[in-house]
Amino acid sequence: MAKHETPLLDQLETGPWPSFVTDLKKQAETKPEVYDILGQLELSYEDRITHWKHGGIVGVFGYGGGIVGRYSDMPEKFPGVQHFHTIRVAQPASKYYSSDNLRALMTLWEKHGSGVTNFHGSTGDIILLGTKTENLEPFFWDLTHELGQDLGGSGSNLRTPACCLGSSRCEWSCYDTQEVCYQLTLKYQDEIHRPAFPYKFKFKFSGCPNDCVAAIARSDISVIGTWRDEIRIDQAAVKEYVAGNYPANGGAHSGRDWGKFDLQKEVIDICPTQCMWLEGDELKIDDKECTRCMHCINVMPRALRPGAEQGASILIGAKAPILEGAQMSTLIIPFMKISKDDEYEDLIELIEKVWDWWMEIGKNRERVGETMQRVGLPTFIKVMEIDPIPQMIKEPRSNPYVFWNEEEVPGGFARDIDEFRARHKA
Amino acid sequence: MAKHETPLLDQLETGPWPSFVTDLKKQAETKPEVYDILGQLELSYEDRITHWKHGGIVGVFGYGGGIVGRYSDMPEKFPGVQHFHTIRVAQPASKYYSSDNLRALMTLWEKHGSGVTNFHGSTGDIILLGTKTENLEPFFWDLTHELGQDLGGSGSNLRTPACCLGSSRCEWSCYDTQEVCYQLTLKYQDEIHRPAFPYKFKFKFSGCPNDCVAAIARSDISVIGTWRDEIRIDQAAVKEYVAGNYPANGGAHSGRDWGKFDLQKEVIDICPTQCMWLEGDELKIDDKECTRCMHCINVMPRALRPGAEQGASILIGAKAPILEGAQMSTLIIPFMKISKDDEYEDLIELIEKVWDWWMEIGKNRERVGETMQRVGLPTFIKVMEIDPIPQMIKEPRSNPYVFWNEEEVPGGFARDIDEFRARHKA
Amino acid sequence: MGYNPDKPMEGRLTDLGPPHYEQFMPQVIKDNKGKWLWHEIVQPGVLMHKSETGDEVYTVRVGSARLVTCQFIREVCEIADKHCEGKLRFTTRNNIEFMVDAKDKVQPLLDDLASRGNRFPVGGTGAGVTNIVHTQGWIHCHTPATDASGPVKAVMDELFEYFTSMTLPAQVRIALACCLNMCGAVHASDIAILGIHRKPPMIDHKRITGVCELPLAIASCPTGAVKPAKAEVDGNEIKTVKVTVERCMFCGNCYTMCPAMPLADPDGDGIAILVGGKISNRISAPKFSKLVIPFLPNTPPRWPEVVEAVKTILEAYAKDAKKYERVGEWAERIGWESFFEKCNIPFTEKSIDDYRLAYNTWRTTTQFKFTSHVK
Amino acid sequence: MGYNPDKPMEGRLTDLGPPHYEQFMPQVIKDNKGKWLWHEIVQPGVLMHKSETGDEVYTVRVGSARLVTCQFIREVCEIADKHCEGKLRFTTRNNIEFMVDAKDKVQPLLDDLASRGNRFPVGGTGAGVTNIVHTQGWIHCHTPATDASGPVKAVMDELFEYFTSMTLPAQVRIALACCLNMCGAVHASDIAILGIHRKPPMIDHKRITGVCELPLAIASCPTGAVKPAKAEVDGNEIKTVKVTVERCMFCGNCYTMCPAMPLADPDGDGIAILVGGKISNRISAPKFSKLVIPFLPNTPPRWPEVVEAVKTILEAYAKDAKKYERVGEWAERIGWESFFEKCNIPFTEKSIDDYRLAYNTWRTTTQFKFTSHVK
Ligand code: SRM
Ligand code: SRM
Ligand code: SRM
Ligand code: SRM
Ligand code: SF4
Ligand code: SF4
Ligand code: SF4
Ligand code: SF4
Ligand code: SF4
Ligand code: SF4
Ligand code: SF4
Ligand code: SF4
Repeated sequence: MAKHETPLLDQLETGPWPSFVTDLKKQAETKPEVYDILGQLELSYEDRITHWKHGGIVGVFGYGGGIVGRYSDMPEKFPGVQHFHTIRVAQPASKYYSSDNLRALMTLWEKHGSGVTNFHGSTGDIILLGTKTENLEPFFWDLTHELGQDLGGSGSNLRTPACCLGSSRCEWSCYDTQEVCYQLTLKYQDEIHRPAFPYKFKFKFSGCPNDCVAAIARSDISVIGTWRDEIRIDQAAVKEYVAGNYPANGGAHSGRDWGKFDLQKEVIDICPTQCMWLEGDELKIDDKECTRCMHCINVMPRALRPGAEQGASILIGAKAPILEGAQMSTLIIPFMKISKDDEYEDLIELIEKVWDWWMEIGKNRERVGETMQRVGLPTFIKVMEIDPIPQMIKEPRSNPYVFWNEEEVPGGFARDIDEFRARHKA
Repeated sequence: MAKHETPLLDQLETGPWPSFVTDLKKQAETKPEVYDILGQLELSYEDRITHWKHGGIVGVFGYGGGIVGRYSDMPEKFPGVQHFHTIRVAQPASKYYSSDNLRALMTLWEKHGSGVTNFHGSTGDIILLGTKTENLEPFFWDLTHELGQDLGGSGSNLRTPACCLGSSRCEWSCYDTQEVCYQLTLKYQDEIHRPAFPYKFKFKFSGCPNDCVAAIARSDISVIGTWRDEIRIDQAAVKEYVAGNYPANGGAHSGRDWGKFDLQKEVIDICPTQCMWLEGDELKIDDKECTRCMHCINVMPRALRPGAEQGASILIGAKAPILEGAQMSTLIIPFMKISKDDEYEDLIELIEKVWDWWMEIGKNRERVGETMQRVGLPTFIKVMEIDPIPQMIKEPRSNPYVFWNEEEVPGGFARDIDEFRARHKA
Repeated sequence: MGYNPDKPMEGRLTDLGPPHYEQFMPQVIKDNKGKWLWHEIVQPGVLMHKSETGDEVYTVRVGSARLVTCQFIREVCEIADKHCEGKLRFTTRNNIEFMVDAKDKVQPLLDDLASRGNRFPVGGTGAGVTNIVHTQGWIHCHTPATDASGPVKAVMDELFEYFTSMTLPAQVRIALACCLNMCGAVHASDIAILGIHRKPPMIDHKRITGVCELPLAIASCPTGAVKPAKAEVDGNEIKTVKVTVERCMFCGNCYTMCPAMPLADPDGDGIAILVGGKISNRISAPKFSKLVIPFLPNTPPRWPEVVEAVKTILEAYAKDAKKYERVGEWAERIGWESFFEKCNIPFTEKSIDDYRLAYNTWRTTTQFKFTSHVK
Repeated sequence: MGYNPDKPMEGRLTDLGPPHYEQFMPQVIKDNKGKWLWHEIVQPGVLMHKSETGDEVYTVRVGSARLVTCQFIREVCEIADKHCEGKLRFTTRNNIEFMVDAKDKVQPLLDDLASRGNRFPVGGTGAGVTNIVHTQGWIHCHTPATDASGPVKAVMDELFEYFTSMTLPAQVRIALACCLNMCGAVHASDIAILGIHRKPPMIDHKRITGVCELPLAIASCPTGAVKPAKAEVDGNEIKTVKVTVERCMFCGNCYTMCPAMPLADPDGDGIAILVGGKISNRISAPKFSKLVIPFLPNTPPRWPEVVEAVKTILEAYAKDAKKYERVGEWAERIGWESFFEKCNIPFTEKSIDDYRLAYNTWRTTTQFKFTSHVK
């Protein structure tokens, strides 16, 4: 494989942001198929169109996911990328790595693949971009035997779960996102590797309502930390903020002169529930009214902390727009303890109930959120055996179209028209 | 027709609110069929069900509307209401009356009908409740010849237009609601009386965004007054309000001690666009930001008035829930002059364009708002030849599903697959 | 003269439209139209409008049952003749307005009204409860699921103090419709009383052939529950329809199109309560009413359950809302979970939307309040 | 050893899952997990977290192209070995984080990073623009309507100052997805760059028989535009499909199901810009992004129209929004009509929803602002 001219791509080598072109060129020096990647990409830049074909089904024995097949539509011109499958390798929780581990993985990938990767894919996997069909099994062997690592998900199965860094480095995490993510990933290896679902399914775990792993927008089950008691206040620290001794919002706005910190304007007035006030110089919160939006805590991390009775809200059904339009996850369980002590019993019970039902009635390529929409939220919670509560909705229905069940109506549905006509002449 | 026992209804004769039962009983003394009304209603109170049959088609020659047929399903028991059709008489604009006129109408109704009425029906007509088929023509003759009055609408036609009292007694009216209501009612007599539409169609006219005739919720074309220049401020009067010399909101809250009037809290802080502030003791408004919600004006009628460049917003498509769910009207024309000087030219042009289109493509029993939903707002404004503007929507679409037209796309839609394949191997 | 049935078209007058409004306006109104400067509610039920000419008009607003009679209207005329140069008007909510052009004419008018028992209650202005807009019910309509005038009387008797005072945080508009057709603005009222059916239509096979166009009946059903069918009537097979009851949401549209499909029933029918709608564009945009109590039984003549429910909601609102805050604005500010708690209304799955645009009402945020609903 | 193709199942290991995270955590993280008390961004790109044990961890966040190579990761490892006991992490937005357990270790690390040219820019914290989450584009996917890494590089070059500073009213999350599948959170980003197709699929009748299940292709279309059809191939009539182009909204779902229905096209494809989405529950609930620019052409290698559009929106926002206000919160506060005006974006009917829940986006109030759009 020879170098191709890449005048268009070369223009992406300038500028302050790291250049993937420079990087690829350097990698090409030791992995010449990367010249073909660059060459084909250059052709796409000229033609303004992709040169990849629809992927066929490729994979490793016994797995139905983890590999995405890919072939060039210009194989003669770019033989190095004739096959160009990606491998999804499951990432460790919160994406911490040791250099030893990464280096070993890179060595494997240079051996079996193109040497090009994504750190990370949008779902969270390590994406190894580009290898031939015949390399898949050898790579998988080495990955499992040498590194003790495994593939992630793809296809109609559970996708590799992901989490924010949680309590590993964040003061706000209301449960250990890493541990539950890890444990459930292990528990559901079968569901990750062997497609048995109507469509893909995703878990994501965020430690608090800031939702740093974007769970509410991208996961069929979104577990988002929260608390049910009072925000913990350090009044002395509040005073330091007011005095201007601590930077607002942990310094997140320090690049611009926004004037002196104003507790009233920046916190109390913006609180969406208006549940805060000053009593003298004491900050008060009516926690019953608080919806735990995190704003005040974000602004004053040294003075305020989430309450101590911690857990998570469980929301279900997020997805991208294909087909019926995008959905955010919907609040189904306002508060659940997420604890290793009971091996995540409640969460697991819920997950499996959702799966059992969805596997039974979900249509092909129907995300669980769409199934929920199709049957209606009342039916969904009924089959989940969850009591209806107003927390599940923004507002009550505004149409009057209630489906009553026959048992709810005295006398049932069956009536005798003749008897009716006896009292009501037609 | 004899008196019936009405023990249930009799219980509605007590209490401070005027009793329709007492009233009906009194009327029955001179119009004995009213005993049958009371009797049948009593039976409904016992049976908890209506005793009226589905109305047949009855009317006066040449009209397809104005009469609603009605028959008792207990005609033997209540012969006085065997036929019990209602007549809808078009009300004068804003429902002003002289006692002469009302008395003449009552005399007619006692002559030809039951003597029972509604002042008014929900659409705005005078509703004359209960007469026989054979009385319809004689009544209509007398109504037109003696009183010079006419029926209102019913069926799939234009319904009797209605308006708030407008400038006749309200300081906020931005156009003469009565006059346009009257003129259009006259202009469209044919559309009111001879059903030619897919379904009913309603106009309502409110003089300002307070919308005292509930146009936005109940009319296919809602004409709601507004202005496009600055709110007129009398700073001296503002000071009087601040001093507590004028009652807030025209005294509407005077039954409870809400404390001293607080301009900041009660007006400036509640203004939905936050476009007001105090400069010293001068009240300032950034009118570009004002959305003319009326709140500040409502609170300080002696200090603030709508601007002087007045007109109306035109909103289209309101309706009750049957079938697809209720709709409020949608803002289509943000600002239109409504003036007798040009004989309401622009408004009439719009109305007729809507009708022409809806009569052509509206389905049977499909309100124009539903037709708009079915074809989509972009298509609706296109056929109306109205430029799209962001004022028509609350927010831009969040799905990416845009229907592009072939002309908009360079090269059009037709492509040659073989040519494509030459560049993209399958 | 009069109508001659033998020559019905002779001398016929049509399309006259309504009389011109101006002839009915009191002189002070005529003189000052377009010139009004400001107004003030001088006492509950009494408005004063001031013109730039210096003129004033005093309006006395009087509650009315709406379902009235000729003799009642005559009494109204008599009052108008006595005090108001024989002029009067009705409001868009069926109240009567008597107008006088000077302050000293107000008290005599009020005294006269007061002398007539409960027939002419003065009120309905400002931050109170004005007349309930309503519909026909059992007095005239064929599709009602409840009565109109009866429940209205019962509710207004109970809320009477709010009609004659202005003690609420804002105006509270109550409406009643006796079926889902919602003849009125029940779909956009602070508190709405709505007649609902809960049994699917019966099919009167004996009658259907004569009175229904089957395709129209079938097409009428928004959920597609009405299907073509066959039945035997007097030994002959006829074409008719059947209803898939699981898909029926009791809207009554099929009955509107086909008299042989009645659905009213003493036990099936009753009342749902919706709240939080509004019309005005003041502060917040117009809002739909939302269903909070799915069913209360029909209990004539005074519907105590309905009266109680309306009153409880009204009073919870009166106690908790801020000045100028409408019922719906209040519920949104405190959150609907708090609304249910504060009004002591049990939450049921019936309040969760499952119709066309339902997804928009699902809660897609972690923001919520811990009410007693959360175990 | 290694894989033996003759005995593929012998000694096979499966379902190992990911390695346990703990072995990869720096010592200070391991020691203080669950004990962190507060944090501070000490300078753009550098966070300090304080533990109740008194420990501190300093995190240096570094931008990355995401599309990287083995040799790049080796360089990252080298840095981690030198400064961070050989540990590091990646963020949920593809930045790299190097952590040290003492303040005095920060500057040497920063100096080292700075010495490596543009490979390791420090930033991405607080009220700035962090890394653009994105997808494959022309580097790997078969359905893209644009490239991913190229436009991202072009935009980040232009917005670089916002990556290394914290001068915006709030964080601004930019995302790119190369087709409507939206692999990422484009549907909920402050500014979203979205590849879109605008030509309906071609039908490759020659290929369709072998590669497609026709019923699946037909069922795949959300608007029902794909219909069964017949065609002649090499003189034989075959079963195939056709597309009703008026109903096609170019979603590409049919192509996902059937490789014989390609829709990409150099002139048809391009980029739409959506704005105002968010994920966090802070102050306001999560929001979807909204389409404000329906189409910009694909202009490799630097997509100047797209870069310009993103920058213009960002700067209009930076100038006008209040502290803590996200892009979508700002647009809602000022009103979308003002958004279009302030960003100088022409409004087109393409921004008006006409899909399933469209009615909810119509403006059903008289509240609006008089912008230049109102003639
Ligand atoms: C690699 C990745 C993009 C990336 O560059 O990071 C990706 C790539 C593809 N996605 Fe995705 N998706 C990727 C994360 C996502 C996400 C984000 C997430 O998981 O958090 C989403 C949005 C969230 C969601 O699931 O709704 C996403 C929503 C889709 C969809 C639309 C699904 C929907 O219900 O709306 C499709 C279409 C499909 O499945 O047919 C899709 C389909 C695809 C396919 C398989 C293309 C196809 O039509 O079959 C792409 C293969 C590209 C290739 O050649 O490698 N991808 N996809 C991401 C997976 C990497 C990883 O495992 O870490
Ligand atoms: C008399 C009146 C109620 C009243 O007590 O005041 C009334 C009575 C009837 N309405 Fe109505 N509607 C009346 C105002 C309304 C209004 C209010 C308005 O016009 O402002 C509405 C809601 C606004 C709207 O148009 O959407 C209204 C929405 C309906 C509907 C549902 C229409 C829809 O599109 O959702 C129906 C059903 C139908 O047309 O089949 C309906 C049907 C009916 C019928 C004709 C019953 C039927 O199924 O055919 C009722 C005849 C009752 C009778 O026996 O007299 N009526 N109807 C009102 C007309 C009096 C008048 O002319 O002044
Ligand atoms: C007489 C009447 C118009 C008519 O043509 O008949 C009328 C008259 C006035 N309205 Fe109204 N409104 C009338 C029905 C309405 C309606 C329609 C309805 O209720 O069906 C509305 C919309 C209701 C809604 O939003 O749900 C209405 C919403 C308002 C508002 C907005 C109040 C709010 O807080 O949202 C104002 C402003 C105010 O009260 O400060 C208002 C203000 C006024 C003023 C002060 C206007 C003026 O300067 O004269 C009038 C006296 C108000 C009062 O009584 O307190 N008027 N007003 C109607 C009296 C009905 C009745 O008998 O009670
Ligand atoms: C490292 C990371 C988590 C991880 O597991 O990798 C993270 C880390 C932190 N986030 Fe985050 N967030 C991270 C992605 C996110 C995301 C997800 C995303 O962007 O895809 C969100 C939701 C975005 C959205 O709403 O659209 C997110 C919304 C927040 C918020 C809410 C900000 C807001 O104004 O809405 C905060 C609170 C704050 O910044 O004050 C927050 C706060 C924080 C804090 C301060 C938490 C803490 O106490 O340590 C961390 C440093 C913030 C900073 O860099 O300014 N983090 N954060 C992610 C860094 C991404 C990056 O490389 O730039
Ligand atoms: S989601 Fe919350 S707990 Fe997790 S990293 Fe973000 S701020 Fe911390
Ligand atoms: S978390 Fe949000 S809702 Fe709760 S007190 Fe703080 S700002 Fe208010
Ligand atoms: S709508 Fe406006 S103009 Fe008409 S009566 Fe009401 S407040 Fe006056
Ligand atoms: S009319 Fe409404 S938006 Fe305008 S200034 Fe007054 S309160 Fe504000
Ligand atoms: S609401 Fe229903 S029952 Fe009542 S009058 Fe209207 S159509 Fe008849
Ligand atoms: S009542 Fe409504 S839902 Fe039920 S069958 Fe009739 S039309 Fe259909
Ligand atoms: S967004 Fe579309 S084109 Fe881009 S990677 Fe995902 S599926 Fe492929
Ligand atoms: S691109 Fe989408 S809308 Fe068009 S035919 Fe294919 S599936 Fe249907």
